[in-house]
Amino acid sequence: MANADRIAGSDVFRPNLTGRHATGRFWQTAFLGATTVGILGLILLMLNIVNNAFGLVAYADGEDYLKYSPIPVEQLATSDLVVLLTNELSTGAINKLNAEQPLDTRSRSDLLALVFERILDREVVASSTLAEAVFNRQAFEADALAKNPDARFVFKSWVTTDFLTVPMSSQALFAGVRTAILGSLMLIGLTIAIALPIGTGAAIYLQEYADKSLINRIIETNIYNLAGVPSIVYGMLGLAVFVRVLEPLTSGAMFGATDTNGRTILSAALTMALLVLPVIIVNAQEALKAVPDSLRQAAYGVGATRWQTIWHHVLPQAIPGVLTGSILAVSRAIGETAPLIVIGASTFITADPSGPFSGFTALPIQIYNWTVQPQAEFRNLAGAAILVLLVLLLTLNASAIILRNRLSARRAN
Amino acid sequence: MTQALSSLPVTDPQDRHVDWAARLRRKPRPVETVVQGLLFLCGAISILTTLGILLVLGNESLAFFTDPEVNVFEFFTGTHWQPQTGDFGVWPLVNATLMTSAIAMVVAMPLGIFAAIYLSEYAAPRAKAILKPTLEILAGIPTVVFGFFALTFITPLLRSIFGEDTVQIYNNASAGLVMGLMIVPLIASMSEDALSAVPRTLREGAYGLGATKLETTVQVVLPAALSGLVAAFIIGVSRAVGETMIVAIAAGATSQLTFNPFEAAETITGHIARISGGDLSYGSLDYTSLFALALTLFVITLGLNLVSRWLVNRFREQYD
Amino acid sequence: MATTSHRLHFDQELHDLQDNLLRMASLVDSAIAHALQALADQDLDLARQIAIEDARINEIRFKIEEQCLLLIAREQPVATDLRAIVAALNIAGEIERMGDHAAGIAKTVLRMGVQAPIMPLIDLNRMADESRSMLRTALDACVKRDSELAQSVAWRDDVIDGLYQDVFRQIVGLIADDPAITTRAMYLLFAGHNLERIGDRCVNIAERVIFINSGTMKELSAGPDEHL
Amino acid sequence: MATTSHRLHFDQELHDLQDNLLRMASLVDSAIAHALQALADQDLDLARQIAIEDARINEIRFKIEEQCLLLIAREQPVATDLRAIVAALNIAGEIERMGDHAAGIAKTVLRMGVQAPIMPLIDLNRMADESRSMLRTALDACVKRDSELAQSVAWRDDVIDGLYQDVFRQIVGLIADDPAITTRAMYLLFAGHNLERIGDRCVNIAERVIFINSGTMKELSAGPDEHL
Amino acid sequence: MSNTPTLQKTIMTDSTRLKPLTTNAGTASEPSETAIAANHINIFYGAFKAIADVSMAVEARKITAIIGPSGCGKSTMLRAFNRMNDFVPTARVEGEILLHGQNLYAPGVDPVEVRRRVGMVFQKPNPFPKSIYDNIAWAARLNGYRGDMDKLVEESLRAAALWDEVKDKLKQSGLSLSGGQQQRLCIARTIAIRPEIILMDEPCSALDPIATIKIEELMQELKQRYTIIIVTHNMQQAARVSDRTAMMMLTEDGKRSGTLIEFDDTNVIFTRPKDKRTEDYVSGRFG
Amino acid sequence: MSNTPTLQKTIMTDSTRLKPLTTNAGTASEPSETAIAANHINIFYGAFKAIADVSMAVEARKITAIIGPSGCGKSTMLRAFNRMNDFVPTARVEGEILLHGQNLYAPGVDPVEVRRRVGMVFQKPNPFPKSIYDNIAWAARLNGYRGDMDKLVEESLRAAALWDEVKDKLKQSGLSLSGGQQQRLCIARTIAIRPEIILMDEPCSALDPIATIKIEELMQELKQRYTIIIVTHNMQQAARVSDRTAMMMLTEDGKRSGTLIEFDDTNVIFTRPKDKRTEDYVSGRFG
Ligand SMILES: Nc1ncnc2c1ncn2[C@@H]1O[C@H](COP(=O)(O)OP(=O)(O)OP(=O)(O)O)[C@@H](O)[C@H]1O
Ligand SMILES: Nc1ncnc2c1ncn2[C@@H]1O[C@H](COP(=O)(O)OP(=O)(O)OP(=O)(O)O)[C@@H](O)[C@H]1O
Ligand SMILES: [Mg+2]
Ligand SMILES: [Mg+2]
Ligand SMILES: O=P([O-])([O-])[O-]
Repeated sequence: MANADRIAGSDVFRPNLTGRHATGRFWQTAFLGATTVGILGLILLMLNIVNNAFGLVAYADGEDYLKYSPIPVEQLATSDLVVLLTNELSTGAINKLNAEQPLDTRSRSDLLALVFERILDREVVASSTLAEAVFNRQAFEADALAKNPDARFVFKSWVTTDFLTVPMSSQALFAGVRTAILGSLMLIGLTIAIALPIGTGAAIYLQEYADKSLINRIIETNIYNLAGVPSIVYGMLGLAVFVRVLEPLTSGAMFGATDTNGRTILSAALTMALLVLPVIIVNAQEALKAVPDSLRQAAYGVGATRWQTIWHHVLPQAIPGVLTGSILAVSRAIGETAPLIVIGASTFITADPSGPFSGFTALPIQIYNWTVQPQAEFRNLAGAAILVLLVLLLTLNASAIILRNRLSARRAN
Repeated sequence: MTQALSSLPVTDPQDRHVDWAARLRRKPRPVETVVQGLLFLCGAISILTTLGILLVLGNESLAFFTDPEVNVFEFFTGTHWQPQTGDFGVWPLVNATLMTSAIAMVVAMPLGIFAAIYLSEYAAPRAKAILKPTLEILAGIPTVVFGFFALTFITPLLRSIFGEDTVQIYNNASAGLVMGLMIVPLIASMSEDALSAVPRTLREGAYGLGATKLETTVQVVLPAALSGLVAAFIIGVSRAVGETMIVAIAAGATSQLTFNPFEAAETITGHIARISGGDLSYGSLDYTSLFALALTLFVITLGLNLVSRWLVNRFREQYD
Repeated sequence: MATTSHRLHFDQELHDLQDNLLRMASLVDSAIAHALQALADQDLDLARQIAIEDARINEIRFKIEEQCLLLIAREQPVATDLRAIVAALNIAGEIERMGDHAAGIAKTVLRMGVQAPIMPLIDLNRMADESRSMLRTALDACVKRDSELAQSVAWRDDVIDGLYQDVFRQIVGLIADDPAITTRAMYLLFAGHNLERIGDRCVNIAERVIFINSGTMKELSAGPDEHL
Repeated sequence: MATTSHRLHFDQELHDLQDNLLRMASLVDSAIAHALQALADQDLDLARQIAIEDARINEIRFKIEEQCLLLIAREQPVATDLRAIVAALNIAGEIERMGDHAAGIAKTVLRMGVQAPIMPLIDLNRMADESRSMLRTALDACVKRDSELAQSVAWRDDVIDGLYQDVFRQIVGLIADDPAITTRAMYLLFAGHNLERIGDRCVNIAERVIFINSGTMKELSAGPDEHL
Repeated sequence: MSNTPTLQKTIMTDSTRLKPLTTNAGTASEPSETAIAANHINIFYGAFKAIADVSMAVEARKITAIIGPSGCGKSTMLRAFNRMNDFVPTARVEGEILLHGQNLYAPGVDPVEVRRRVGMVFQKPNPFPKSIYDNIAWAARLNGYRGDMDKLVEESLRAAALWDEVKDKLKQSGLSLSGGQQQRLCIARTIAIRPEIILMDEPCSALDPIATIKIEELMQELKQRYTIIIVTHNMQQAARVSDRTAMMMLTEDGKRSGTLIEFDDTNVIFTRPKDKRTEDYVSGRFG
Repeated sequence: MSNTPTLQKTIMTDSTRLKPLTTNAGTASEPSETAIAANHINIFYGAFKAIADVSMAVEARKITAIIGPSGCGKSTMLRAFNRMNDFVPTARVEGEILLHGQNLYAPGVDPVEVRRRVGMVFQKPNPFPKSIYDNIAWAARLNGYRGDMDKLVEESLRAAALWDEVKDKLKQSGLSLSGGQQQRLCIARTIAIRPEIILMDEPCSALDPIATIKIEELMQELKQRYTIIIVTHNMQQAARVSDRTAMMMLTEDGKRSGTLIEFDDTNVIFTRPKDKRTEDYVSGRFG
């Protein structure tokens, strides 16, 4: 500033702009750094999952294939595989398999898997991560061969269509997540069905009807606090109430089901519903709060009743917010593990869940179980299952966003 | 205009035959009553939930504490938790819980707030439009995934840095660090909301007085958003304390009172998850002890929530 | 005011104000005519009628003043609107005083009673005709916001002044001839003076019209008492 | 205006406006005094001086009008403030016309030239004194917003009117005695007429003062031309 | 310009009747009909008395403005006329509001019905997020309108001086309009349910001067058929549009309740108010 | 009352000089000093030209009002004077703003320093959520103020006519004040860093009439030391407070850029504007 000294009184100020700008730049870097660390964490996490979901597998058969077939079983025709299985497995086992799906209608890969698993007793010798497979292949192969000189090596993607469509197995090579996916989907569907209407209703009550009476204030505070209660505590509640006390209802005994105890999808869904309810209510309340009061006044001012006002104006305005808030809350439930562990979701189950009263497993439970297994191949399975879970989650979130955009687009005109 | 106006019928106030009292009389509206009742029931369910939690936890805890094998005093002061041997001292579990939470907050708080500041004050709109959802994706990732990450990445990393002898396979440090990473987006998101909620006019006021961006941010915007930041912190702590899967996977299954983060030590939540995951018979001491632990957890998190709410209200009063 | 105005209501009121000015002027116009007629015919009834009429004119003047006051208080006029209202205030005052002048002539008639005039009223009638015409033109200029028309009014005042000078000289002559008629002659002189003043006031109105348009007051005449 | 006002700035301006009115009145006051003096002493220089002074008074009048216009345009006055400003507009007009009357007398002096007066000016001087006093009282009432004081001004106008009647009769008598002085006598009569009109205008000012206070115009005199 | 009467023409006409100012409220001589009347109204928020003993008879087919300093209870008073205060849980009204002799606060009176008869236009334009058409049709339908809806919509929009601007886009959202248009839409919506009285709480305070003048012009049209009560902070607006003005102020007894201190023709209030406080307020002086 | 000059007294005094109206801007004869000047300013938001070729020389120690219809670029123009537009990423300024001959938009000029010299008061009062004391002390300290802080705070508050109202509660939050007090606090805060020019963007539009008049009175005080530029929607306000008025309007070439159409003494603008559009605008007519 050329004529700065002309300004009266400016001599009492020494702005030191250079220093201040330098400090500013330093801290800006720090802020950017923190953000980068956060993003980096996410990237590492993803890489780690991918790293585990793919890799080299060393496997060996417990039985030599030559005992059953002159050529490697992989080269057998589909019909030969059926014959092989029928011959080698016990009648009971064959009947059970046929009950699930008749052998002759099964796909070739399905049959091959059965042969490997049941007849050849194929097992993993060692399993590597993607990084190992790429950067450290020799060492890995040497290690594996040291364990089992018959080991054969294959590069495997642990996420395959088989992985998605076959049920659970104790053999890592043949394990799939179909039951877990179905369990998760049913659980989440039921949870939405229970929690969404109740949550929205409660939010409407609190936002539109409740005066400042004691009971309403208690409800509000209570909901806020419930939102902060750890999920495992809900698990305990579910265990004590839904699994034990309400067993006749949740096991389906009241409706004639006989084969299960209280550890059913219904129990889990009820628990999950209670868990997400406070969040849904708070979200829905926010959505309702965002509807300007002027809109209500407008409706009242032309002689509308309270419910007419809510139903015709407030809810349509709030519904995109309510729905997205709810779906996001519920989609979080799809990853919730602790309460399911507590109420005792089965960890090993091969049968698809058949309805609300059946026992079930869920994706996060599978992941947890595989993660805590000491063998490396189960980590690979966990990685694959995580990928599936994340995709499911992303789908739910994306659908929530699409839904919101659709609804708000419709509302705009 | 006048033309149109006069063609529009209006209630004729001159009409002496109208019974105005009847016209204005209240009409019954059954729908209104029924709907309101139903909605109230929905709201009341939350009360039932709390009552349920209190009843269940209280009831079973009572059974636990009245068991001849258990000593309430020992529960709150004991330094050994060994159900098999009848040792029910909660401190090892609480200690591990606090340690993992503390590590988590040390990671999450600066990272979260710094990231929030960057997003809200510095990032160009386009960068923010990408970064914020990315962080929110991180917040939406199930905790079991973080547990997996802790066990399969952070633990090996720590071990390769500090040596396999120092760092056990299961350890609190790994669990805490990952928990911190998990909480970063939560805190960043909540803090960013709080910062963004500070009216633009306040920033303009500061700039208008010749403040630099940093001065505006740190000395004007941050204090104005303080209530939100504190709330974010406390919610973060509460989340860490109640977090189960990461510790269940990465922190280990040995309950021991240790202050070494590289050792395994089971947390409250981890213990509940591990024990309840197995087969246990209803009514056994193992079973009821879990409820006593859950009650402890519930009280801690409830306390944190109440404090956060109180703080938020207090600050809001001061600044509104 | 030719724009598409968004203050229709206000414009309507300005218009009403103008109408009221015109009505008032029209009353004064006939009052002058009647006054001269009464003077010519020694019509005492007509003269009395004019006095009554004058009271009404005064009343209208205060009504218009009140209208202006209300318009200022309620509509916060600025610029041309404000000048037009302030001008209306002034113009109403001028017209009212013209009415007083007509009434003054009428009173002269009453004072003189039924006596034959001491001289023919030719010049006085010409003064009256001229001043009435000036009044109409001035109001016309006002309605049309026509500065040139207003300017022309000012020039015409010279005619009246000239006539008045003639009347003055004539009367002095008459008195010199016959001092007995002094009082009556002076009454006639006052009638002339009144008409001269009416002309001056028309010039004042014209000045206000130019003021409305230009925003500045410009004196078109050197003042009313130039010839006294 | 005795309240703690929150429009100090505006009040200051109203005050300035009042001051300007007072200044203008004070100029007119001395103009009247000088006019009578010039008449008595046949002081042509003084008479010319008054004419020059009158131009200044006219100027001030338009300045005050502009002030009023600005105040209305800029401050949106209502109620008493507005009435005071509109009254100021009117009062400035009245004072200006008083100045004209004083100038009228001065012109009479110039027309008559250095001739001895045809009669003693006692009555005219009394009229002048009375009208000057009325002017002061009227302005005082205006400043003090004192309706009673204003009322008293109106009553005093009768004194002036009475004096004017006397002057009129005296002059008619003088002309009857000596028709040769008719012209000069008429000039004197016009001087009296001017003073009489000054009195009327003081009454008008008084009316405005009452208007400021009460909000309604009440005519305190039956009009200026009662005696013509 | 060409049809402006000039002196020449005027002189021809006999009528020398003074044209009254159209803003002039009916003079006292004209018998005035009361549309709605407050009778010793007290309004409380909890223990706080916001309105103390206000009585006022609002004349039919006139615009009545309520003015007064902030917080003196103008909005509270206005909302008492159609029981909008019912939505404030702590609010309590004592005294009577009489509409056709019926006390709106009598037990058994349906506030929903009251609000239909006494419509309201708010400070911020608040059209429903529906089409322009539905904004008007909704309320009419709600109140059981059985006639030709298209006609009603058109008439209401015409009455609100909005028809020409929107007739080609009735299906567009009401929110797509400008602020001033939105406010006129809200007025149209209110008109559509045929109230007798229209309450307006600072209807122009969110609008720019152009839109404000349009709404003011509209009000002048509307008062031919409706009784309008308007609350405004803007004294100039009250002066411009209203026929009658109610001046409210806080009592000076330390309780700070709002009370009516002067209620008269707007002409009187703005040129010669009787109360010193009114004078101070309208001339921008206080205290 | 007692010291009001009466005629008697006045006549005694010799001076018959006309008292000028104090609102009167300096007459043309008085040499005027330019405090800040815009020189062929164009402002763009992206490709949209919001301001087209505006030049205006703002006189020192005068109040300059910028008026004009909504959206004509008043705020944009005002914010150009202290580079507040820097915060709008799409905004771009062409032309010069000269402060003591120095172009504020020249490369190398530090906008932070510019904003200290050209202070700003905003539409909504925006005190910092700090104590009243710190609201003022903060910026002064930031800018390296070396003097007695208590004194500076007191002086600034006095200058903003707020001292008496807050002197006993300097430690209270600035947010605890009323709207009008908050706005005066913001003015005090600006004064404290001794700017030469104070920009005000509709500083009273969020305030009630009483608070508005107080701020207006304050501005009259301040102009003895500061140059003030105020944007206002309220024509009456511009008329009341300003010495000079700049009338802006959209160009009629379809591009809808804002431009300066008349810039003159406020007296002239409100009694005899030269431009027909100004006349229409100030008298509430448009079109
Ligand atoms: N819902 C409410 N609860 C409690 N007090 C209230 C409520 N609404 C208004 N008040 C109080 O009642 C008094 C009158 O308020 P009201 O809004 O009627 O005033 P107003 O004259 O309309 O003011 P403004 O001009 O600011 O709109 C105020 O003291 C206000 O604080
Ligand atoms: N940040 C921005 N980005 C893009 N365009 C803008 C921005 N700010 C303003 N404009 C546009 O620039 C033009 C001028 O806006 P500005 O806010 O300066 O007008 P204004 O005269 O202050 O209006 P108002 O009286 O409503 O405050 C408008 O057309 C506006 O839409
Ligand atoms: Mg209000
Ligand atoms: Mg703006
Ligand atoms: O009313 P005057 O003729 O004396 O000006």
